[in-house]
Amino acid sequence: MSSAGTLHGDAAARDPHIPPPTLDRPDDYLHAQSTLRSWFLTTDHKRIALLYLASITAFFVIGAVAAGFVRLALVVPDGAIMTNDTYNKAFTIHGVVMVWFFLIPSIPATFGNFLIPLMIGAKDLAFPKLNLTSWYVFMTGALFTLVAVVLGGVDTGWTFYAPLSTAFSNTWVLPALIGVTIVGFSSILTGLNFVVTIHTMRAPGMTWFRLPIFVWTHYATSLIFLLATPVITLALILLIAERAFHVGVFDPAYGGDPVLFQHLFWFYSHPAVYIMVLPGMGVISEIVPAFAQKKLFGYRFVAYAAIGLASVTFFVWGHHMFVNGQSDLASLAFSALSFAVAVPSAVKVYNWTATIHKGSLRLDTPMLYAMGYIGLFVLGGLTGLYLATLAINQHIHATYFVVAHFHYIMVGGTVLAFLGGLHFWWPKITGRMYSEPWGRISALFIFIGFNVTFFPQFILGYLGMPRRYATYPPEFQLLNVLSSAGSTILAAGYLFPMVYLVHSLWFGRRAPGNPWDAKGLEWETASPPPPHNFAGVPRVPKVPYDYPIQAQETGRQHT
Amino acid sequence: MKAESALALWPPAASAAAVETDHIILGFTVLTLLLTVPVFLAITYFALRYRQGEEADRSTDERRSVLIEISWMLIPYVLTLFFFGWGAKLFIASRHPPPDAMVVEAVGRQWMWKFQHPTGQSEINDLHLPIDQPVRIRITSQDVIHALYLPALRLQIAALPDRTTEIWFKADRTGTYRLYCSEYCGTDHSVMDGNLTLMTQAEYQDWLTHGHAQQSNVAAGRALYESYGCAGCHDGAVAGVKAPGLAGLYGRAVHLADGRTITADADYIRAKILNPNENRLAGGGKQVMPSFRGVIRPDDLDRLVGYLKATDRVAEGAQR
Amino acid sequence: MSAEFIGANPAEPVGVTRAGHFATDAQQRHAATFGMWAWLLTELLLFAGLFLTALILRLLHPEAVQAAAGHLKFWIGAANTVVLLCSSLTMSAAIELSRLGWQRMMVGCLLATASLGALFLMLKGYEYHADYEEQMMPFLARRPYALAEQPATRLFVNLYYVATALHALHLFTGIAILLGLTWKASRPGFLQRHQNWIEVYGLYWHFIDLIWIIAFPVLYVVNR
Amino acid sequence: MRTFLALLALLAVNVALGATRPFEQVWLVELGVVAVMAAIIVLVSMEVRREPPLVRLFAGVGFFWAAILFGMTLTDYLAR
Repeated sequence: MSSAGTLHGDAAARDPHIPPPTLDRPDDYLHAQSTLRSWFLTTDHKRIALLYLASITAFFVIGAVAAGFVRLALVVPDGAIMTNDTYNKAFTIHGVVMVWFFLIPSIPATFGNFLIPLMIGAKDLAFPKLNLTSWYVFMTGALFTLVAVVLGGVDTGWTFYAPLSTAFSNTWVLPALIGVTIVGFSSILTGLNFVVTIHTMRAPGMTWFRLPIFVWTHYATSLIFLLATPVITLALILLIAERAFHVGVFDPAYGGDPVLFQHLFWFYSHPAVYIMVLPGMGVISEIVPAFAQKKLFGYRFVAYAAIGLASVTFFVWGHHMFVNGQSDLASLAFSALSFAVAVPSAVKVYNWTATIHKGSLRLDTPMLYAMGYIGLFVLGGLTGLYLATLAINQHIHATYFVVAHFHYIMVGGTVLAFLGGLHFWWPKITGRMYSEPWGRISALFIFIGFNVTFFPQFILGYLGMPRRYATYPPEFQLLNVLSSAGSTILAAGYLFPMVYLVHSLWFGRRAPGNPWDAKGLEWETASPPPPHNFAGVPRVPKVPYDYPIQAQETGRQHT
Repeated sequence: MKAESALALWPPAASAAAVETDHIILGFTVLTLLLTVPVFLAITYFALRYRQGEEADRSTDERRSVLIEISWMLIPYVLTLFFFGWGAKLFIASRHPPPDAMVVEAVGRQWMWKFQHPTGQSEINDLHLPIDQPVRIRITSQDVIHALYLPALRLQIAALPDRTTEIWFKADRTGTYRLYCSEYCGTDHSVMDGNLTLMTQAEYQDWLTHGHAQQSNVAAGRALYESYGCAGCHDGAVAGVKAPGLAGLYGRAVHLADGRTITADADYIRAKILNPNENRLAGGGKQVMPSFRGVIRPDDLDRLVGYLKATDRVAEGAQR
Repeated sequence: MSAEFIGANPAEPVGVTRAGHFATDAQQRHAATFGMWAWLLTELLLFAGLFLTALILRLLHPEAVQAAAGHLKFWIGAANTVVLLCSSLTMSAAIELSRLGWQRMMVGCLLATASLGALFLMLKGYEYHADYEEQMMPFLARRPYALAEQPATRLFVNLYYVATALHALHLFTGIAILLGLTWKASRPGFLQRHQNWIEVYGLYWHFIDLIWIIAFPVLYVVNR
Repeated sequence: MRTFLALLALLAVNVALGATRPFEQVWLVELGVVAVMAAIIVLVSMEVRREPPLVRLFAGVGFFWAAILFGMTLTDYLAR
């Protein structure tokens, strides 16, 4: 690695208000070395973040293509376009690939890896070699799943419910199960790295309540990684043993209970939904103050809400099983606790809105994505409460209402936050500015395409159309065609960023150290940052988000 | 099937409980709008009002932030809890059937439903029930997890293998509504639906006595023909299995291995299904067909034979 | 972090080489220990799921579980527990010696720990062999199963194999890592550079022992 | 050394209880003994009591979360 900072770099470190001049090319982490070995055997958290970015983008394309097949098949009610079996394999691949190979690693593994050391003023994560191992474990798991996809696909749905997945499905279930088990370890290693780094490697003066909310939410996400993933690893090990050696624990013929698998599965899978949501909230909590040039409203409440969410989410998994033969007592308990989970999310949404109040807004692309996020995430969250109400659940469980609900959270929430974050930190990651007009066009396309695709599905849901149906009664065709049409607009919206962002790598304007006048240690260093992140030891501001316009803060007077 | 307009925006409700569920949904929608519309309006208004460069009063005051935080955390929570209570009350009510309810046995198996009425009649995929009388459906599954979903009654319950779960309702409106399987159960999960026909008491008794006979056995037989796997071999779906085509078998002369030729009547087909090794075909290869004795119930066997009788006209059988 | 080094004749100074991105030694030691505990947290939850399955089986089929548990080799299990407790003792001894800087004695203790672990695996292998003879391996399709008339016993016995196999896998990798560590630890000047490895490895070994301490009663003793 | 002997003694108690099964609900006592042994190993052998509070927290959180998994799942199985 080249020396930490050149002469003029030190001058910048002494006087914080002059943004450090853009270091000349060879000094930043992208151009310090360019051999293949330096990329595939790197221990630099920034390069590992880019490795993850490349692999999850590839998997996003695979998942999106599978979604395209699903929407194509549903244009006609009688399944003339696609056989039932192909449709089942398409929606299973869409589920497995999107959940485990895109959504879960998307924000933590790319932005988390890249930004957490920068934001807390550290040189790297606590265990750099472990970080690289987590990428290779991710790719191994991905390999197994791709083998299952290539050989003939899986037709059990991403939930792999026994006894269908263990005894009655004769598709390539085993490689898919092994793939998902292995990719679970990649999440555990990433989570472990983050928890230890955030606890032990903060720069001097960086106390917990000076950390950006992005770091708080990733700390909460890492807790969920550590506490939830092992249980699904075991559930899948038991499923593999059940399918390969006929262990019988989930096989009703010997007295095993398939509902036990559902308990173990959902103990992980509901917190996994919060693994997808919390990093999105972190990104939005960085974008909104930056583009409103105003301090985040109620910083401490948002921080506590992140940790609160990470703990309460472990008490609610039963709301996926109200009608699956669960005892009435359990259903009552899980329903009541599910209502408590909605509170921390509501806190965050109202805090973002209050931050925008009396700010000085710049409606660039990241802010458009953030505002889209707030709107769609609120809708997604509250439709979740519909499903948590016992009587309503009996009507809309396993219908398109559920499909619409979780797409509003995952696509309307996490994907918009991912794209917003991608645009917000693109100058910091690549040292180039993306083209602003194209950014806004793609944000608009995605927002419109998303709503046209998924809002009709709410209506289909309470009309009673079950999910995972290859053929459906003709009276639902109109809304399904509308939804499929919307999905084409959404697909177009996704293609734009892939084009103009890559284009900006060579032709984009050079980005200064802090293009958005944002606060946070990652903006104090150059874009792209030097291999060891900071020229000298970074100076930690007294107050996080100390933007010129100070909002109400509990008893803290504003500068 | 009741022709609904292409854009019906609200499903028909056929029981008092269904109407009450609708009230919960509508009430909760009102609350959701109360909680979210202000957020949407606020964001768009603030985005325009406080844009960079717009001069606006951006002074801030300190006092109320903790109070605001607590209020917009607890007020929505308490409001939503009311709906939790209401929903729970209705849910518990739907789990405790009255003692005098009429019991219908339902069995789900891969890709068809079979309903057994208390008076003995059974039907495949379709269900005829009386209104104004509590009905209890006891459900189990013979293979994977299915779920009986009656949207018109706003009810669904899982069909678990080797376990009986139940649901009850008291319909109050006649008509034909949809019936689905709502737990993913494999390839033809979406074919496993049918019609729930609710009739007055008199019509139901009338249907029970003789209406049952006209029920199209061909569709039911076809469902059985597929579900028990006959289609797999006899329609040539499974490669490498030499099984005689069954289209037009009924009434045809059949040459047996021991030289006799007999006409394939209902008894012959029934005996062949129950015991395939008896009077083997002439020149037939290795006998691969499993015996269905004890597997197929007598009433299903009648339907299967009825279906085979009717296949002489249509080679593929009545495709629903 | 641990007690300061009081040694009658400190054989050599004991310390840790600091990786680039850590500011102080203590920070690196704390990060390593804390990192291992975070990993052990996930392992604990992995086995917690298994113990939950055992508990649910006990609730659903009490008599079948008791019948199946009757066939488990209670005394070999007890002996194995003693073996692992001894290995835990020798591991703690190795850690204390590494703090005092007595390298040769420490390497001896590490080898003792590894051999006790191997003894555990051998006893477990014998137990599996005895079960095979008694036709108590239901997951083998070809072999007839001894308690076939009670299908629910099959569940518990299979779960027993899954649980003990998973534990044995952890033990096996533990011994492999331990042998590599011992080979490195026997190099001169090891303790100046990597004394922390011994401490962190000790945590992992004690944890495997802890899992068996819980597994033995839950599988063997409680269901008798 | 003292911890080793304490663990051996507790193990002996459990084995004795297992072999003789003095009374019906003996599994309650046996699980209690296991809990004590686990606590000794975590606190003494793994020296958690001399670790900073953060490590102690993470040592305890694991057992607490396992309790959540057990507790909520039992609300289903015990009330079926």
